[in-house]
Amino acid sequence: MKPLKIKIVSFKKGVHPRDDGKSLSRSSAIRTAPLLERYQVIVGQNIGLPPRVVVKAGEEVKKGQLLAEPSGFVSAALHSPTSGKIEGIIDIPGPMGIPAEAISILADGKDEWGELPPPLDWQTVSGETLKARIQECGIVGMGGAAFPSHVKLSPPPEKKVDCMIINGAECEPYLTADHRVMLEETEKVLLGAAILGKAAGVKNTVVAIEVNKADAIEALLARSGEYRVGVVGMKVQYPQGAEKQLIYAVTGRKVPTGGLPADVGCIVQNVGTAVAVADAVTGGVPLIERVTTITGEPVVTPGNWRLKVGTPVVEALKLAGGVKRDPGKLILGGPMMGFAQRSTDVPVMKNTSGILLLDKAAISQYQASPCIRCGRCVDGCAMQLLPSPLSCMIEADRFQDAYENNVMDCIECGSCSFACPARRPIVQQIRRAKAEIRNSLNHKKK
Amino acid sequence: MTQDSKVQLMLPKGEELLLSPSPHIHDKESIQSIMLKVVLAMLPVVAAGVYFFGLDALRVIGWCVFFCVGLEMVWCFFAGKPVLGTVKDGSTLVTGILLALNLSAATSWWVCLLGGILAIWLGKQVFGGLGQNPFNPAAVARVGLLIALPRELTTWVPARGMTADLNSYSKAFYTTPDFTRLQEAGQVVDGMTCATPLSLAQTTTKVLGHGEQAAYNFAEIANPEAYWQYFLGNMGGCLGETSALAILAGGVMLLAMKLIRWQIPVFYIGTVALFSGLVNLLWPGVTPPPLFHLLTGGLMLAAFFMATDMVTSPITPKGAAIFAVMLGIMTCVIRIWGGFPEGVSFSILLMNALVPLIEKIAAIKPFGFRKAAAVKGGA
Amino acid sequence: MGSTIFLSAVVLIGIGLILGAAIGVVYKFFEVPVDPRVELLLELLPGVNCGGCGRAGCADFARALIGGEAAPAKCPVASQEVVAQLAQVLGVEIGRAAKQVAVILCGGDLTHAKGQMLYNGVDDCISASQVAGGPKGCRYGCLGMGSCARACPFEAIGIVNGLAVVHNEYCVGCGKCVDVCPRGLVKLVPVDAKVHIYCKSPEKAPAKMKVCDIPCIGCRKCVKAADEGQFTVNGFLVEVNYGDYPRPDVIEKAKCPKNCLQTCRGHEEFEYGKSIGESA
Amino acid sequence: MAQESLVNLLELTVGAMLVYNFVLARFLGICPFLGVSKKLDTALGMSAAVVFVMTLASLLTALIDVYLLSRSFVIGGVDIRLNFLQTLVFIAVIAALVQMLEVLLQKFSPALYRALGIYLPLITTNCAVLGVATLNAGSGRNVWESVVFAFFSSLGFGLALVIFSSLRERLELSAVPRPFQGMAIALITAGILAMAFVGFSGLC
Repeated sequence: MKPLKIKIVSFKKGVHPRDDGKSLSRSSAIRTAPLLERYQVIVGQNIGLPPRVVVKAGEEVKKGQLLAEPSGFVSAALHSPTSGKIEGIIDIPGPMGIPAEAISILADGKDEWGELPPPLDWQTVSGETLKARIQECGIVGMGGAAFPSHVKLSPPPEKKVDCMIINGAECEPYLTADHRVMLEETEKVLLGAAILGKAAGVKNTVVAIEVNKADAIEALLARSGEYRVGVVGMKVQYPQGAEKQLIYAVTGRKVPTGGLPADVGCIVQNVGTAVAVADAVTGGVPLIERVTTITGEPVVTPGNWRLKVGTPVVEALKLAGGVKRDPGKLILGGPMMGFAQRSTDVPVMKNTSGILLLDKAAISQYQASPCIRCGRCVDGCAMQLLPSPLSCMIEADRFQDAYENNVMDCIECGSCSFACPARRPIVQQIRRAKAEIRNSLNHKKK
Repeated sequence: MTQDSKVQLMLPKGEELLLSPSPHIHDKESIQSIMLKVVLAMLPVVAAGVYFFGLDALRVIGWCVFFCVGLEMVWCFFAGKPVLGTVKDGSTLVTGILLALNLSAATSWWVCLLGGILAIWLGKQVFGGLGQNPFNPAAVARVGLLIALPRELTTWVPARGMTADLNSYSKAFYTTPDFTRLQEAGQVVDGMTCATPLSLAQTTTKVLGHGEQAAYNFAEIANPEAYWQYFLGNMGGCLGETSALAILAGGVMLLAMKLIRWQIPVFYIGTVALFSGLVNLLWPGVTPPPLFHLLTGGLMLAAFFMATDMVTSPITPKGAAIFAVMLGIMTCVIRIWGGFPEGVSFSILLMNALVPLIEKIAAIKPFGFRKAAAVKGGA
Repeated sequence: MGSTIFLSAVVLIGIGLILGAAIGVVYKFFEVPVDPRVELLLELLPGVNCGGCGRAGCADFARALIGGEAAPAKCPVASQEVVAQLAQVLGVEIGRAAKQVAVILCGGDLTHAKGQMLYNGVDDCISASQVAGGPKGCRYGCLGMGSCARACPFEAIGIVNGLAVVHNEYCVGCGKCVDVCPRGLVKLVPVDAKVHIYCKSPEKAPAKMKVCDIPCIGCRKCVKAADEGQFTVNGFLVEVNYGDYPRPDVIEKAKCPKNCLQTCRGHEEFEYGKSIGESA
Repeated sequence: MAQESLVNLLELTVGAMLVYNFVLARFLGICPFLGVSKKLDTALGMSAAVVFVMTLASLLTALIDVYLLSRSFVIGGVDIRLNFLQTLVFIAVIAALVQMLEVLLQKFSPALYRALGIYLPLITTNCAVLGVATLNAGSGRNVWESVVFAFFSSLGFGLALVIFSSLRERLELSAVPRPFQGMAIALITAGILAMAFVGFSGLC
């Protein structure tokens, strides 16, 4: 690989998984999944208020037709992934292990588009129009958090935002969806980036990519001039793509404790979101499908697929040829921050960046042993906390001490648990402490 | 799960999936692998000990490892823990070898047993085992033995190079009876003892005071030729601490494998050099030059293997630096002015006790931490 | 000799007078008045510092009592006599409800709960519930990781076959376990209420049967067997009305088809596998 | 001469603080050392209280000792010394002092007062305070030497207390086997700490 001619930046600390599993699906081009019989669209996909369902059982819908409308500002619309009939609104296994309300759609096989909003000329219309369109098309952060995009684009007026960062780091091992998107849909990424920049009214828009995606960087660099979008390379280090770390790497600004990116004048959007925005603005297409990596050692043919929102995971796995051997774990998202699933009936959501299966051997049950204070977690913590002492405090139920040691700042990236030679479930303990502290804070307020 | 009979695919079964929190992948490094790597890094030191002190060194190491592992198993048996459970991680092996490296090659087996009890039981297991002990087990054993059995612990045997040819440099180290005269008289010598450079330096200051005469005497044991011998390991002392060369080799291995923080050896050795150099510069009769301090005694061993013990040193780089600097000062103070010729193990114990305080003082600031923000959040 | 004694006496008396005067002066100008009742109350209180009263330990509770911010009966540990004594010191009414004990309203142990998954992580209920809803199939049931048992200052809760069980003889009803249960299964009930419905899942009966052998399926047999108002029906779930609780004989009469209507003793034995209810 | 006084001063300071540390070498004042060392904050408060009480008490007792008890009174041709009253008088002085301190603390720092709890009155019977007075009286130090000695002795006490409490805070988080929990492990830790302090022996 020839050296890249761009600046390479990074945050401090973090970990670097040696075998990142990306080679499984890195070179497989995006394929579009064939139409299925049935889709189950979970209603509460976004962070914030779940949208209000506007269809009834038995109703016929067209592809792209509104299924649920935003119920507030921090809420995103849902659209039908295909044309067909609403079977009903049912409880299905949700991604968090608890049943979730979903709209079940029986496809009619025609996959007919309904009426779509007209294309916009993004260069002439106002930022407000663009934001309205983004909300209308139900676009959320597709990197994992599923935060409604238009909310991010509308920071409080007193906070001056001057930088839009398009997150193409894809620092999670195994995942290659963003990589393929940048490579194959370079133009849409750049166009989406430019539109997002315009919508937020910022001058600087950059796409930030880890340097292990050299081909994507080159592809973007070749076209970036036309859209006045910068490209920044980043060191391969986890969690390079975490919002605060990304902003620090690119701009050198530190998001303050408990603050938002807007506090330092930045907005971060995912590459997938940029593509969705480009589609929404230039074609009026709502967010009904996304590129997802189906991967893992047990998968027969790992690859990147364009899946409709609402595709059950089991159907997605069929696309990838099933599994070679019984996997030990099913994960939605990446291996560092994704969620283990209890059922293969969970549907793909707007933020499902990956469907990952891990071998039984790779995830063999491990027993945590006492901390030997080796300091690997301290060296790995991107938030510069002290994970090991924190985990010891939490183990002794000392939540007040943990609170005083800034446990609430943890971004749960998993670097500490990854690096821990004693295999301590530090992240899980921290999550518990956060829950307990929030409980007691709520109690106090009452 | 798959009603679709047309597709003959193997799909995961829901009930067999494991639920566990993220992250779902882990680094390969485990406690066991870390401990084995530390043992690997100790091999040059062990080899040097065996080379300079013969099979006696191997005997002492054998006893120490045997007792440490055995005592750990006995404790686990009575504590109702799996007997082999904690031995498997290899930390006991490390403690055993480290304890042996801190003893003279002339140590008898029962001293090793006592040392093992001090290290494994008193130093480690009463606190809850690996990772819970605030004090370095090997240092606890060394200090405990030194206080309880001062004679056994300070009976040094001469290293290989010292017996081979009695050059002017090594003559200075033999205590009575004079070896050469005995041999000339045709007597058979059972064993021989010798002094360590540090104890010689202390005797010098005790007898001669801090005057010019002392400075002159220091030159006898602190000159380039002597330094070279010290560096190789040709001096009396604990079987693991004599050869700076071997320890450096092991230390480089440790650093290369990222098992220790570089701050501790660098700041420790640096502080000792600076402090003793300053004292030597101001009052030449008080203490030998800094290079003497670096190459003699347990300083090198402590800098790379004892003070760097993960469990008992600060967890942050900044804390490690403070720890090492204070350790250096304390070592020098005890060496130069104290009643013991060697201050390394004492200062390690003292600094181990200070680790929680250091960690409080040298706490790192979280990313983006602002005092005002924290106060607001804490309301 | 006589002069020695005399001199000593003079010196000692002099020093004593000076010190006494100094103490007097300091007390005169700097003393902070303390209610003597605090000490009295502290002596009466159990001193376990369990926090069951909602205060940070017994001393804090004593101050709250003096300040009139708490009633003596708020101390869940103190016996009736002690509470009476406390009230006497304070000169207030006792104001105590009947003694309460905790009960954990779930019967889904490892034998009866279905759809269990392998779980690898921290042994703690909140932690386990954060990982895909916990290892058991039922998302309302006891996780069996023992957070309540650890929270109990009196070791009155045990984990039996993956299910938390309260030992009534040790339980003082301090309620510490109530808050820690992420599923809200722990309820403080009058000590005389012996019959409980060991299920708290509001789901529909078929959904419950999928994940558990012994759920309350809302068949209302118990409602019919008991007096009016002793049970309340809440959707698909029947609950005991602890204001007017049924007698233990209701179990015989009702013949609960799922054995989730049990006395606490019977429940415990059932969980231990002594099959007291299975004959029904 | 200057050299000698310097050595003397070192002995008074370093010696009192480290070499002959009240807790770890003389084993005096063990009660508050074990009792108030659970938390660093209270340990700091206790140290401050002990420094204050010990310095003040030794000033008073040294004054009384030098100018009253160790003096010879000649009454009616009989030489009388009141040395035998030392213990009695010292205890009275210390007790009175602590009483006053208690009231003042309650007035000006109620939080510290509550944290110290029973241990504040216990300073009265703290052998360290009486010990420093008796040691001073026994060694024939003059008043200012006594005060310096007491000040550094109490600093040494505070140092040991602070180190020990930070260690105990860490021990709280570790999985000490049940038979060793609480006081047992505290005493073991104190023992190892005392072993470490042996290293200072011979410093002056």
